[in-house]
Amino acid sequence: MSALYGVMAELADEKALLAAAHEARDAGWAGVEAYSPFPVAGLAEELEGKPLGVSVFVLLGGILGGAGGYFLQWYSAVISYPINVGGRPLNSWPEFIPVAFEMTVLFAALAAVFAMIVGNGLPRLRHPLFDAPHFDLATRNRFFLCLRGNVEDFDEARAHAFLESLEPLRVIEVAS
Amino acid sequence: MSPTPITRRDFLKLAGAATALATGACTAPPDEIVPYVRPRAIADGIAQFYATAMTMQGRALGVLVQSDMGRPTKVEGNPAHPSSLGATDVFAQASILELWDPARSRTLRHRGTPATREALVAEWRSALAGLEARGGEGLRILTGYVGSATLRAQLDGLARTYPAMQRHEWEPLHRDNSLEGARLAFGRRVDCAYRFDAADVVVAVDADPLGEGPGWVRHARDFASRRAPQSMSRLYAVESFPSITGDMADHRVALAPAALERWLAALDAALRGEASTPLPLVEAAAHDLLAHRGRSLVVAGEGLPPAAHALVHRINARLGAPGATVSYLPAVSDVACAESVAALSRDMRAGRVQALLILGGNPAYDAPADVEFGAALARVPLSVHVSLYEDETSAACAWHVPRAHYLEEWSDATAHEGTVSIVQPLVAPLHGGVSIHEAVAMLGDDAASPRDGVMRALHLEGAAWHTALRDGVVASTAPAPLALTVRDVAFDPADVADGWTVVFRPDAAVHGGEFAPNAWLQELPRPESKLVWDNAAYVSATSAARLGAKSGDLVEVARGARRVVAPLWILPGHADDAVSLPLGYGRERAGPVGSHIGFDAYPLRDGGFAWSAPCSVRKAGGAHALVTTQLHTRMEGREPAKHMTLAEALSAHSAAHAERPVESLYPDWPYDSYRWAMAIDLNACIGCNACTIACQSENNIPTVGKEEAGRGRSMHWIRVDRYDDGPTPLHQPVPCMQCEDAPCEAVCPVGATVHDSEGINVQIYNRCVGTRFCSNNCPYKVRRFNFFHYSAGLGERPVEGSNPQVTTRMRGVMEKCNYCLQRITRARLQADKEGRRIAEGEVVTACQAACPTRAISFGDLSDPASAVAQVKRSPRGYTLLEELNTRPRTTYLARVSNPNPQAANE
Amino acid sequence: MNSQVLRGRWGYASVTDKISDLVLRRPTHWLWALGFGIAGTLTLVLLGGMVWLFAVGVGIWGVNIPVAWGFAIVNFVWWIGIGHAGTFISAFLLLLRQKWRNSINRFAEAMTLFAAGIAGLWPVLHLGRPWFFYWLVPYPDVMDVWPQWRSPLVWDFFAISTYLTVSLLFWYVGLIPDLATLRDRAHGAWRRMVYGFFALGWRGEARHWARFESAYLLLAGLAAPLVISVHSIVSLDFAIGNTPGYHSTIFPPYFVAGALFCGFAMVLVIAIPMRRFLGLEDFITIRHLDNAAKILLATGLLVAYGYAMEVFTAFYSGDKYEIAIALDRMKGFYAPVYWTLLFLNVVVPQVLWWRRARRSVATLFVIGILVNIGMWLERFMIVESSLAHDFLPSAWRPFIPTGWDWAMLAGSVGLFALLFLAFVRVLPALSIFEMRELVEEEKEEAR
Amino acid sequence: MAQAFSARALLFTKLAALAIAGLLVAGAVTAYEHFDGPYRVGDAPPQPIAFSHKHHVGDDGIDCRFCHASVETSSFAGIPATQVCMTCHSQLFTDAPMLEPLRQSAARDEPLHWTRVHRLPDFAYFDHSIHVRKGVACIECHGRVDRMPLMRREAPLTMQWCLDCHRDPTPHLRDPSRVFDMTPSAAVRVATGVPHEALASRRRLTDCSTCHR
Repeated sequence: MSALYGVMAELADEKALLAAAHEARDAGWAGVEAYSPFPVAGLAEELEGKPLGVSVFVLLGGILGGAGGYFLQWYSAVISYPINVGGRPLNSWPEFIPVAFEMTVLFAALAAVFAMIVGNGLPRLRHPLFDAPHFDLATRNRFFLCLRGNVEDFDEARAHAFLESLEPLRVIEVAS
Repeated sequence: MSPTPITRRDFLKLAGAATALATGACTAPPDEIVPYVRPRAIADGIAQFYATAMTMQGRALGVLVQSDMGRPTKVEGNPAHPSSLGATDVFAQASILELWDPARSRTLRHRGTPATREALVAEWRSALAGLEARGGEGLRILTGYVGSATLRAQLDGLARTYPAMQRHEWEPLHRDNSLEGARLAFGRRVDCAYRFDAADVVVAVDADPLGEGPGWVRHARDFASRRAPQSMSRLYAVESFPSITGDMADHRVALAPAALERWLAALDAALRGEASTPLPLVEAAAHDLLAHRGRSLVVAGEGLPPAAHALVHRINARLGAPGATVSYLPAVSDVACAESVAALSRDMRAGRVQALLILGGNPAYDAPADVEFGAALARVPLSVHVSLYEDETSAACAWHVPRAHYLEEWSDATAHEGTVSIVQPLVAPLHGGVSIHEAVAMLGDDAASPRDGVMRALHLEGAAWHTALRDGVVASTAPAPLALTVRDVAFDPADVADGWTVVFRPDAAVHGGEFAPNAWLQELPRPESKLVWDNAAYVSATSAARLGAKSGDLVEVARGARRVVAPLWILPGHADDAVSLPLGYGRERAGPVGSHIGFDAYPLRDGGFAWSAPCSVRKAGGAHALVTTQLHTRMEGREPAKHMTLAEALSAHSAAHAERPVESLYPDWPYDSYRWAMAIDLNACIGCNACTIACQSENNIPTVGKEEAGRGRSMHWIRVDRYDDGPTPLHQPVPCMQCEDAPCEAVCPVGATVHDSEGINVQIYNRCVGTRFCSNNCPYKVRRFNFFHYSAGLGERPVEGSNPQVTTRMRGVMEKCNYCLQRITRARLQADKEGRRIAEGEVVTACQAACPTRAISFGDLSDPASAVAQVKRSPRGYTLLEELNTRPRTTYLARVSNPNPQAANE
Repeated sequence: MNSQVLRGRWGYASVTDKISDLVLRRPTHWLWALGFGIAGTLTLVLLGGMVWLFAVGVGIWGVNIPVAWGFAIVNFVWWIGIGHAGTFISAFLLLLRQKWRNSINRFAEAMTLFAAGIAGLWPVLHLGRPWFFYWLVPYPDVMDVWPQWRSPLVWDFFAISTYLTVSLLFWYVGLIPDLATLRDRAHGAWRRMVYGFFALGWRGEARHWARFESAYLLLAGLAAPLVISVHSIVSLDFAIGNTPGYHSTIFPPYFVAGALFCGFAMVLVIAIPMRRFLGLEDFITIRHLDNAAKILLATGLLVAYGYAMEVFTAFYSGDKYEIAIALDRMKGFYAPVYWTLLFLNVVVPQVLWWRRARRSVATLFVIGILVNIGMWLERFMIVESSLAHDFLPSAWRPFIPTGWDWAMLAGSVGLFALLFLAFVRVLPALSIFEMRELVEEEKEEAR
Repeated sequence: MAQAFSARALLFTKLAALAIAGLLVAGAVTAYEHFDGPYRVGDAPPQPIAFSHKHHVGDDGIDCRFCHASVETSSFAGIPATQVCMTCHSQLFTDAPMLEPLRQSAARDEPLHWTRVHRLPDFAYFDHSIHVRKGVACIECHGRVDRMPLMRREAPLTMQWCLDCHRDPTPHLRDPSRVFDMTPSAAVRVATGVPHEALASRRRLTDCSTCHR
């Protein structure tokens, strides 16, 4: 354990980042984080910890919305206050479909966004990384590989050495 | 009425509402309960009905007036009254609005400034004192036709005190010609009472007995009773203006006035077997009349000259009509109006009139132009005018006395066939008006209370009085028919001069002008043209073409120096070379509603030419925006109003339209209790619009004003469509069809219009948000929308005068016919309390009650014996737009005409 | 060769700086100020109209009986249609992996959002008692009554609100990484905080990107059917009705095609001046305009087919009412409108068969405007002429718009412009991170 | 590069967020309170005369119909005319200051102005006579007036409340002869058994047109 958030290498492009992540994995580093200004294909797979899929939530949201939407209509039109509307049957199911469908989409979409934001631990307005020099470029044109300091037997010196071995633009210490 | 150009106040209202919301002041304002001081016999919330009578031109229509918490709210016909038999006309229906009209006169005025009754009486008495010496010479009294025995008695009383006093009579829509004609034929002035129920063949010459004039409501009922295919009468109409009678005729010819006289002469010749100038229909009519001796009738219109009337009397005598299809009774008046008013005017100008008392009427506006009555009035030192409104005559008189409405006064009246009925007040004068009787009493100091006066004049008291009061008629007061011998009078018809003839007609809504302040009538689509809020110069298409003018263009109608500029309207079925000018418009002082609209045709009208006169017509340049509620009067082959000949009607076999016509995708809804339904017989409907106004009165329907009506925003729940491209003009009343599979309901997002368990398509105003989808989806377009806050508009009844059983609708909600739900509810609760079902005929809708011809039947379809169920089984029955399978509860019976085969091949 | 998606040599840094500087550095141009002023004035007209409307009622419009639906509905259908192109671009083209989409989806989505928002305004203004609009929402009230679910207007309510919500989510999710960029590049504590707040503290960690991408893709997958459903449901407002001229099964696809048609027209009308004034010619290239024009042509042909089928089915059905309304449109009161819209929507787009027309900026701009007008007229024709000429001849009556009708229509256009002009000042008009992806892909291809 | 949010800024942001959320909730609650206004139950508005049903009904045992005479025949139960009060009060408490307004009313022939306690909107049509006829006791809606020194409203009179009974009237019904009895329906029905008045179908009773027109 150490007081550091981690040690971080600033890299020039997505290739370097991918390679670095790969090596870090081979070298058996734990708590590896990779930052890039746009999604880099295959990068997440190089890091441990498989992100929980958003799709499950979307499915659940959709089912909830659809079933709930239909139930609402059926209950209010058939059970709560049955009224003869233009001689139509109380449970006019074909005419209940559109609302049920819209509710499906609505809840599924909400679930997707919810899952993404919560899954990513957002909102997180303050973060140690934001104090790190050059990290503002992570949303522009720089790529970062960070070895977290909060893992078992983290050795700052080894981390430095490893990151230097990647020939980065520079190595940055991130205070926590 | 109109949305009243939005003032600053509305913005304040809005601001107020906003702040109210902001401050969360949503709790309702505390409202009060104000009980009586002395308990009343009748519990509040229960409607009472009182019998009285409404008099026009000296002849009365018996009515029953509904009173809620002591406030008159609705007029119904009096079934016991011979002129009504339970039905009413538009004027009686609209009289309730007249009663409540805030524009009615409220103050007694002397030369325009408020004055006291005492001051008036004092001045009058002193004036009379001066005249007494010479037996009251210089004292004149001007009335309309006097139908009230009480008034007659009072005037005779005055005449006894002032032997030299002179009485004058003036009715703008007088009957000088017919009464004079009777004098020529019989040696005395008599009125005719027609019996259309006894007539197999009727020939109406320039006459509209089914559409206007004394007794027309009864005439229409009698006529309709003979139009059922089983025993169908035949009607010939020869006229210049397409009247209701003409619309209902089996044969109709349109002729200019002069030609009408020739036609009549030809008919007479044909009847006498002489060779006559071949004119259309003459032969056929003559044969038909002769073939039905004793069961045929010829009716002459007021427009024909006295000699023509005399001729018609002779013809009827030859046809054996007297006693069978026509009977004669003492005339409403022995005075020839035109001469009488002319004489008065002459004397006034000559300064021979010191004191003039004008009881009702508005001569300064409607007297013959050539007598220049208004100007003459100025020469009278003391003139007193008693009238409902401060009108043109009030302005020209020294004194104006607000008159009590007929629903506020004690009096008596005479039916078209002579039966006497009592006029009783429903409410104390709202604006402190005095009845004519009180006025006369006041001036001729007669202490008796008006009620006693009536009792005395009718020689009624005790039980007899109370019976008469309850029934609305005094039993067996109808005079025995006069037996008269007809003299031979020479009749040489006016020779048909080429050039234009102007025809003066009472307006179908404002009549002679006395109803101009009435917004309901102003907005009533005229039967022939569907015009509202205006009158127009009606001509035929050919004549219009000759003028090179189209509907709306201004034309100038001139008689010598006197000229009137009027908007033209092309009327199918109008005679060529004639221009018809409805009277009663162009009023200067008819309140905020009736002033300065339309054009005044009276300036063209002389004592000598009361109904038609030669004139010149030319395009005046410019146009006037006329508003009609029906832009399209052709059926386009869709046959919304069906028509069949008598032969077809008799051969057709029952279509059983009462039962559901076609299969539906939807499972049937069970209707286990009542199944309300309506059937409208187009063969009976004469298009008189009584239903429209009755509905307006019953359901608190607002008017919208000319501009809004022009935008297609009239609010009538039952409109009467007119189609001109059928074999005969067709009238079709269209209320909500109460579809069982209602298209309107399915598309309302908030369920503001739904079905109730008795199958009524109800409109829940308080739930309506105003998407107007229902109206779009209504194939019959019977839904009406409050585009503005019409119910608060100009010319509306104050809330006290409206029906407390019907919600007044606010801006932004949809409304429509609901089969008079409030009446059904009243009956249901009553029956329910007594633990029984609603009896057949217990629920009568407002339109049904008003209809003179009983064209509308209404009732419970679940009872196969009910009248409506039987009517619906008629072979003539059909459903409007049946192919849409909306399964309406309201259906129609086809119109039938009974043409004369002989005429067909003429 | 000017047919690539990205013109010129751009790197991650330069592309980032270029687009973010539009927001962070670019000084206010006088033309922008002028446009903003005009749009603002028109918006005030709209607001004035609304005050008057709420004060006295919908009678200030030309609506009547039989034509109870007026401009409010016409404008509603028109605006919601315009919105559709944005979702189509961002969702469909994303699913179809059309990389040219990356440089136009952001402002197209903004267009969707604003158009749909304005569209949503009209049905409320349309009501006779707008203050009760919430009665279309199902909630347990003291009256124990519910919305009437069989009404297409209720479907509308759910469709529009869902569409608005999903579009907003989709747009916002796409914005998060760009907001982070702005946060990191903005000067001034406040701007950084505002952008930072909405960026939610985005850092661009690989696993975050993974979730981000799957969520984004799923949203696209949901938005695609949604956008189809929305205009289908809008079309049911008419097709469910029995009015001749409304009651037609072809309406849903016909309306969707029409929506994309005028939507893409609007994309052109916006993109062409924008790329010019913001100097985005390298990102929104002729290739983009060309593609948009092709879609415009295709959808235009679909719409033309719709018109043809409307007339064909009218006569083929033999229904006298349908035939009557078809003829009335050609010869009746509204014939001028009918023939004008046919010219604008069917004839004019045929120009786009020519490659040179598709690549002429001016031509496309003019066509875009004409098509928008044409499509508004089409909605007018459908809504008004049908109602003015239905079953009972006695009820026939034309609809004649009042000054307020026109004023409020103009006002809504002003509001749209106002929102858009504001948008390009405070948010990146193009998606920055997707442009970086584009740069990367172009590099790949270069190899 | 520094944080976009200093620690304090973050704190303030969070507080602000909390505040906004709180405000929304508070707003919603107060709004509900206000819009609930016309339906506020239980408060007794001031009256020109502090008329006590407790005294007249509870202590004196005067029948409801003595004052509310038309309750069995009309939609409107009827409010007693001044003279009805005077039938007794011309003899009793003739100089009670409390009754001054009553004497004034009688003397000046001017009606009293009571404050309405039970108020329905204009578009809701309620008919007393049919309810009484069908065995709906006064107390079902008006509560134990025999225990009310000042008249107050017991029931919310919301549509929901009306519907509760219209959907299932039976528990609220009793023998019509006992409707003016102040004992709760349950007790009465133990005594007299369940009434078998012919009731309209539930469908009829929940028709919109039953109360609105």
